[in-house]
Amino acid sequence: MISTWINTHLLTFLVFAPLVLGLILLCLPQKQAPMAKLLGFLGSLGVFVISLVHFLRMGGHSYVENLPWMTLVNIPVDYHLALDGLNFWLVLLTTFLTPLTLLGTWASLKERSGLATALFLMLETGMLGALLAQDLFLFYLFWEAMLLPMYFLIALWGGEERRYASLKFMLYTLAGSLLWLVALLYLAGKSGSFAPALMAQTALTLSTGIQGILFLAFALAFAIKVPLFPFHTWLPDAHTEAPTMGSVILAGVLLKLGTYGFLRFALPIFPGATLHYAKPMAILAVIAIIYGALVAMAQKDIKKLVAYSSVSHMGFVMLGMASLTIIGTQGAMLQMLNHGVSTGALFLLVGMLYDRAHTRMISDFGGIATRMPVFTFFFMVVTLSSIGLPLTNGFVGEFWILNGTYTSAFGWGRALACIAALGVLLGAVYMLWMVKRAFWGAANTDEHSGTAHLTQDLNGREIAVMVPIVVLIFWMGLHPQTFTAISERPVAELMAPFQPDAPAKMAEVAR
Amino acid sequence: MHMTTWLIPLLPLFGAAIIGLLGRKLGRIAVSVIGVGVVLLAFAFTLRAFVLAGSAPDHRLASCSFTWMSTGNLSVPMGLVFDPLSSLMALVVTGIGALIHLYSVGYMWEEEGFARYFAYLNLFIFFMLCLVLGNSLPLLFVGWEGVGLCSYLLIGYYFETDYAPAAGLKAFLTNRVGDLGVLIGMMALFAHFGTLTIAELLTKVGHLSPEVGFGILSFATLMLFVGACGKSAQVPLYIWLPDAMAGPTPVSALIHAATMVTAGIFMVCRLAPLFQLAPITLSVIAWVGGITALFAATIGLVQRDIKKVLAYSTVSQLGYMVMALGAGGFAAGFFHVFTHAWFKALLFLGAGSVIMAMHHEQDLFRMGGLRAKLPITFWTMLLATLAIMGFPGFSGFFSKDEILYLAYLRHPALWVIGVAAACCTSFYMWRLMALTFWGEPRDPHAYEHAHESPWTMTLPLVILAVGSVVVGYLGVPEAFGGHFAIGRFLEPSLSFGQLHAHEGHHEGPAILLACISTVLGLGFGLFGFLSYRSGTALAESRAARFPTLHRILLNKYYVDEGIERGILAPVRGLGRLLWQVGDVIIVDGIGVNLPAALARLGGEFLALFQTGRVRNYTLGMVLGALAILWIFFK
Amino acid sequence: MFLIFALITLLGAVAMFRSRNLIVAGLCLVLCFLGVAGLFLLLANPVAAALQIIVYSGAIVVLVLFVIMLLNSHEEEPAEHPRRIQRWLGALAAAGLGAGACKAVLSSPALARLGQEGPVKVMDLHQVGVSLFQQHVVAFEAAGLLLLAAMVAAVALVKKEL
Amino acid sequence: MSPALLHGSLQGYILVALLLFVIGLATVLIRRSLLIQFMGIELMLNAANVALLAFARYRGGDVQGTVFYLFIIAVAACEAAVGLALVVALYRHRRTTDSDRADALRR
Amino acid sequence: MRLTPDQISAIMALLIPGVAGCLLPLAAIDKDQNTQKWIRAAMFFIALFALMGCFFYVTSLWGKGAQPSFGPLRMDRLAQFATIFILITAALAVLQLWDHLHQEGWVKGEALSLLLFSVTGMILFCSSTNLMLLFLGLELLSIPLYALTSTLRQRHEALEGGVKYFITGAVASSCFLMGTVLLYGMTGTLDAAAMIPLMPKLGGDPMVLIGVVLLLLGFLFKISAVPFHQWTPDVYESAPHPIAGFMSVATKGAALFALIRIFPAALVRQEGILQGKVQAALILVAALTLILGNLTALTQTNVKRMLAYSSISHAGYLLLGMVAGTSQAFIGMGFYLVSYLAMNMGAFGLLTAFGLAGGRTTYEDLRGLGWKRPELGFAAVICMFSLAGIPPTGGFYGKYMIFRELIAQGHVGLAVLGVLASLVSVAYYLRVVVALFLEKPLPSAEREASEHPPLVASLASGTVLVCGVLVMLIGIFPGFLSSVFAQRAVQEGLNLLR
Repeated sequence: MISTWINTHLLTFLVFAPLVLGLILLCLPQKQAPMAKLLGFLGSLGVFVISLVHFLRMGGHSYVENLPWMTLVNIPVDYHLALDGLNFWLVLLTTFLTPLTLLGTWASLKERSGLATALFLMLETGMLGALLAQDLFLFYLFWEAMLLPMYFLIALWGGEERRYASLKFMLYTLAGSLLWLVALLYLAGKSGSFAPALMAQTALTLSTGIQGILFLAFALAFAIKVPLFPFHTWLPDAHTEAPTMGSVILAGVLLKLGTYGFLRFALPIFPGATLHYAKPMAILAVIAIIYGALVAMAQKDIKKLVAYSSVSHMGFVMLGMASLTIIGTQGAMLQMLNHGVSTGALFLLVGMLYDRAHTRMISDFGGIATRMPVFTFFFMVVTLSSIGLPLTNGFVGEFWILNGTYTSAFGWGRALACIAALGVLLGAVYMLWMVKRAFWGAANTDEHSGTAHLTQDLNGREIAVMVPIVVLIFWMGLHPQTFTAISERPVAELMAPFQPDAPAKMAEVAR
Repeated sequence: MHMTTWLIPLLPLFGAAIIGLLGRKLGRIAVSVIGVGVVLLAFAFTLRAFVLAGSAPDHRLASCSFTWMSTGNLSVPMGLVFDPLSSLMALVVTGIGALIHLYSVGYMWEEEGFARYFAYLNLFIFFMLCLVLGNSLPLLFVGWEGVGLCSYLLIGYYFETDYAPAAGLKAFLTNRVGDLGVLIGMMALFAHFGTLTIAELLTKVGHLSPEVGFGILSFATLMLFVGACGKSAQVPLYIWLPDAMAGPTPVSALIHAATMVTAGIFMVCRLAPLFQLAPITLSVIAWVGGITALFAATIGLVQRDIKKVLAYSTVSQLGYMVMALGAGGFAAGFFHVFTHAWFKALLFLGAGSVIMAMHHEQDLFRMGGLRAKLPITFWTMLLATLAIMGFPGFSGFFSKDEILYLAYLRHPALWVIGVAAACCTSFYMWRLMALTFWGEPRDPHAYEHAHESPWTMTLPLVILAVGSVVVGYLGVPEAFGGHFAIGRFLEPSLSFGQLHAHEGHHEGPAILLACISTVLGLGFGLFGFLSYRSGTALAESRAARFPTLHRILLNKYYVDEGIERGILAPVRGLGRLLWQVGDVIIVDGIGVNLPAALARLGGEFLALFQTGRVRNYTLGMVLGALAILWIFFK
Repeated sequence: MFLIFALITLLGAVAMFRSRNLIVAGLCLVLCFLGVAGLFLLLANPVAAALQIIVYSGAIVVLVLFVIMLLNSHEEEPAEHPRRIQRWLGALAAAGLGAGACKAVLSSPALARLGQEGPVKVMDLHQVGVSLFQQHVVAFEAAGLLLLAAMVAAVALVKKEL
Repeated sequence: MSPALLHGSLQGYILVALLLFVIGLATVLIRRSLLIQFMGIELMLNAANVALLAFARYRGGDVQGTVFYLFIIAVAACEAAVGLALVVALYRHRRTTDSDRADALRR
Repeated sequence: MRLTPDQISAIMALLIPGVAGCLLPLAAIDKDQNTQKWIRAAMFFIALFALMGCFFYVTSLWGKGAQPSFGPLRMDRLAQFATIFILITAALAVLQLWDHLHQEGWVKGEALSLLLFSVTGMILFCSSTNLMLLFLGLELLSIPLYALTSTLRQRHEALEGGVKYFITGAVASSCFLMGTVLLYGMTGTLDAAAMIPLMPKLGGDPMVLIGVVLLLLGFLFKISAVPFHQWTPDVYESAPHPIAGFMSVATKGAALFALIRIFPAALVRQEGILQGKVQAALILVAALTLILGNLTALTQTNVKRMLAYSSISHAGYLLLGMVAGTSQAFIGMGFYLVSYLAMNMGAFGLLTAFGLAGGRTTYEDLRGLGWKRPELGFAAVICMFSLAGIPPTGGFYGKYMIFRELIAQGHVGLAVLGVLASLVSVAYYLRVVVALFLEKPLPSAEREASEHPPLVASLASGTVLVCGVLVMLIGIFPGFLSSVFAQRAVQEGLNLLR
């Protein structure tokens, strides 16, 4: 009976199963933390398996759940969830990363780990809900709901500066989303609905100036989440202070919600404004790429370095999208997954290192490779994927994005693509420079150094976490179509209005 | 058939995976067998494919398995292509690769990370084959970056040291600068032609009307050439190659002499029809090559480390090849790649043999008199030296003279540069030989224990030596009455059926030029040999006579320092600046914390009105009422 | 007559406002209330006038004076700080309000219209009673409750045992 | 000023009422003694009374006015009771009736 | 004089708490209330019983759809909604008061009586358009509150707060009265509903304007809008926690419900000039309130004062609803008030539930308490997030509905100000969360806590939990509250007037 219910209400199940599980875990007594962790892991694994099995069976039809929910102030709000090409893999990424992260950080949290697990599962609910929501109000609800568990993860299990970081995280993201809410309400008031399609129709009737302002309000919220330069400064703090599981999921999924928001809502609702602002967005994205990379180079803390690398990588995603080409956007779609896998894995690895050494300062290390060869192997693979070595996932995404940008319609595409390509170089510089300082060389034998504490290489559990990631890295690098075929058509439809030869393209897509 | 062609790159990959994952459990012998075996097998399959491709009507054998990445109008197939160029190069890679694998078994036997070494080496072969055989630019790029990675890993093989990882990093990053060029070049080509498959690209170029798109072609080819500069160690991106000698010596032989560094030349040849349409690029290429050839050769004159000498020699020889390309002599350039692969690999392996005999002593000034102790090494290296200096009849002679002649056709100054570089080459090679094998042993203790290497090491030496002598006859230039067979063989690849290479019509004083250069080369060789045969004293006195020049040469023209101060330090400083000023002060300070502080300050200010005195409260109310009244009566 | 009572009222108020001594202030308040009672008489409302004298002047002010005596604080205590801003702003606001009130009263057309209306009708207690217990019985109940509440409150505030 | 104003027109009453109100308000604003402030409040209530009954008179002797007046007296009494109780209670603690000195609660 | 059943049912809602309020002092006369626990229990029981009885009575009225009236007293849906609102608040306050008064070391039955009188006054205030009744209601709700503020009169701060409240409150009441009188004089009627037809003629008259302003001042004072707010923090700080909560919720609510009834319906809606002016004034006041309330709350170290300023800022949001002035906005305000009831009573109840008595209410005092009582901490977090307006809590929907109407009416700038203000508010609400969960208690505080173990405040804890659940329920089923209750209250209640 349950299985039939799941069959018919798969999306609802996916969204709320983690929440229910999390609430159950909350009720467990404190002493039962290992039990809670196990339950959380198994439960989220179950969610992943169910999502995977169902999604693979998805075939031609897509999952939709659409019910009228309520009417607030004359405007109906629908409980409208749908799985389509744009969110398919992001949803799977979320359900995949959640159990993986729980397993990977099994031993990281000493105190109140049951509570952390519960919060983590609630976070999953928020993310899945935001990814699946088709109604903007519903999306907004989940969007904000994601904040709370993340806030607590940072604030309760964070590092030294957790208070500042968590507050900054909260206020920064809220600042964007609240202004966005105003725009949303304005548009909803005009169109009498929260359905993006209706909003898009209404937006067309508004004056160009107002469209632009509304788009900017949407863009601000999403750009902060991405985070796009110059709205990125919350990220390094949040990442650095967050516990490993928080960092992983923050990099893995949360940031994607920003770019996903652009794709899902901002672009289709405001095609005109998008065209108008594509160039500034692309410029900011390029600045983010270079800036993030340069600043990452100056970091002394490995985690902070990875955090800034996120800024750079997400800049690529933004650039691909802002190119308004199919290739670029598909590259952005893929790069979202890449970044989720690679940077998530990097944070996991840094966490494993921190668990052993209790420091993340590059200068405290040196010669890690002599102590932990297996760890070094995984770290190198992930690093290479992160710097976009061909045959790993990073390359394909960046390659598409750069090609898309190069062929984009607005004037500076070529120059921007060439400058952005510098980011590929700089990525190698900061990552490998860090690797050189931390991993190679003679082992740092100073008693207080981090290396001295690295007495154990990765254990079976940690290897089990890393293996699927490595498999994914190569799979995505070798056969990206697995991950992008489904979004090809939606992206083509999305980009159709922006193509110089829009009508002809549309016909082709239809065929 | 198609499956077996796929085995060519996959076998080494397979070997790398097995050795990499299970290496420690397998034991040295199994590792050696697998490591060498897969490459040998690959060589065998390559040979078969080579023959098959040769017999195919259009000299091409293509196999495509699946679409690698496809979106929008971008579609990149994953496929291999065997045409004369790629199959010949693949033969070199697998053939010399196999020899060097074999050699490595002996050379690395004592090393802790024996398995790791072979995993890297096999992986390298895989990537090199991808580069060579790939049917599309992205696949070429896979190999391109992949060999860079392997080079990084192998240079940093002794990762517990300080210098090796640094050298590896330098190599990787310098290469990445070049890779950037390739990436941009690919983007430009894709934007213009809508395809990245090499065959389609070249076909479309053939249909290109000369007026259209030459600008784009120049840009794209220039960018691609930046990549070639990185990989083939041309000025100014050569800096990594000498440092790369930090890796094990067989690695230097295989990667940094015979195969990987020639990838740049290979790539230009691969896209020869494109480059031919970009005259600006060609002249840039020619001059860069010439400058590199001479520049590196002069540095090579004073180096004391045996491998450094060979490294600069490699750079210089690569400069030759590039110069040939720039002169339009794609086949000639590639011919030199081919011959160079033999004798330079041999030189390195010989040097490795010497180094091993001297217990990892690399300083030339501490060697000497090893002729008797290492006979096989000595004789094979002697042959290689003759080959590299262009002694008539040896392989280097034919390929080098073809290049010099083409350079002369392009611009006489280039010829002068080339000859000067050749003279330097002769000089430092004979200096090397004299210091190593002649004279008195300058380190008696090491000399005592020196002995000839095991057969796994000497066998490759001998094979390579034979090659160094004979392969030149594959391309005897027409000036010497030959047919330039290799040029004709490569013709289908280089012209891709549309355009004719400018080679072949030899006019002017070819023989005369060859004589001049040969005589000069021999003279300088003799000079070098005589100067150092009896020891280092003469050289030291000479160095003392030109202290500034000597210092400049010894410090490699201070290029590394210049780059450090001119580029790296500013970039790092910029990073710190952006962080501390951009993030901390501007964005966080002004954008985030300032509003927060202002809000707090505003709150503090407003709280001042909360005086605690009820009269004030009433006054506030009255003033508020007045304000509202004012609004009402306004 | 109006002028006299109005002046008594206002002068009493001003005197209260100005006086240093609290008892004097209380007496001035009585004076003011008497003036108000006189005004009520002029307004043909003897009921109100009587109540004014009985309740206000009689009860409330006496209560105040009683408290003044009880607390033994006849004089206003010397100020800790001059608080000039408060005084001047207060005075300014009051002056402004007063001037505004004069202007508003004089410029109000509706008020002027109303002032010319109708004959004088003397208020009698019967009418008041009837209205109180018929139309305004809810208000009456509420007022009763209010008085009780005030009583309870006052008792709760000052009774001996907490 | 018009003579009517001086001889008891509606405007005159209202003016007196408003002035009384303002004087009461000024008392609360400017005087510090809680008792005098309290008297000021009584003045304000009385001002309302004056206005109320004046209006009632000119509304044809509206009974509502007087009824309301009764309630206002009741309210004034209640305020007197509670207010004075508060002042007394405060005085017990602080030995002061100066409102400025009761400023322990602030910011 | 005979009362019709209609009249009886109209006045019943007033009578039940009123009579109970009269009964309670009888119990309080007994000096033994300090020692005899059953007497105290009986008093609380009576109070609760009265509130419950009234609650069930009014809900039955609601259920039946009856809208009885007694002269100017109109127990229509709006009044019923407001009454239920006030009663729930009062009941929660009474429950918390039990624990709080015990924590403070003694019990005082008069407080309950005064609370009930105040409730009666509030109900009266919300259920009439007659200005005389309104004034009486205002006084009936205020005068007990003056005394309630000083309930803990062994502390001089308590009395100081009471005196301040009294002085400012009396001035505000006088102004309200003067306004009432002026409007009565100019229109000849005391019924706001009857003033409607007269307004177009009189709208621009200075006396009417002054009257309206003074009347408005009375309301704004009770709502504690800036600049009529300054009593608020002092009074809340000095009052017992539950009373502060009661004042912040019920008084504000009652004043707003009355404002909804009087202003748009009777004075504003029909008259162009006046509407514009009132709206301009409200915009000014609302903007000031938002800015001052939030910024000042940011700098507080005392949680109770922070909550006081937060309640001021919430007055700002609610006034934005008044600015929008549509029936949808009023529905939003009703909704907002209900969620505000839950979250603010939860917030104030928290102090009692955690046993913070004797003036110890700084953030320092809260440190680490969340870990000791996780369920309370959880409820506290919900309440704080709701106060901050973060979905999916009730507080978000209230803001949502108000902003939504505000934007629809073209006040986008105000809406932006509103969201920025709520952004600021997040910072100080999170401070509570931070204090509860993020920090370990100071060693000194630990020592003190171990020496004086707080009384187990089970009732107060219960109310906090209920509040937390309520906030979440409102957040999850917002449509229920808005369409079933608030909408009907506003539409059917205000339609009656039109």
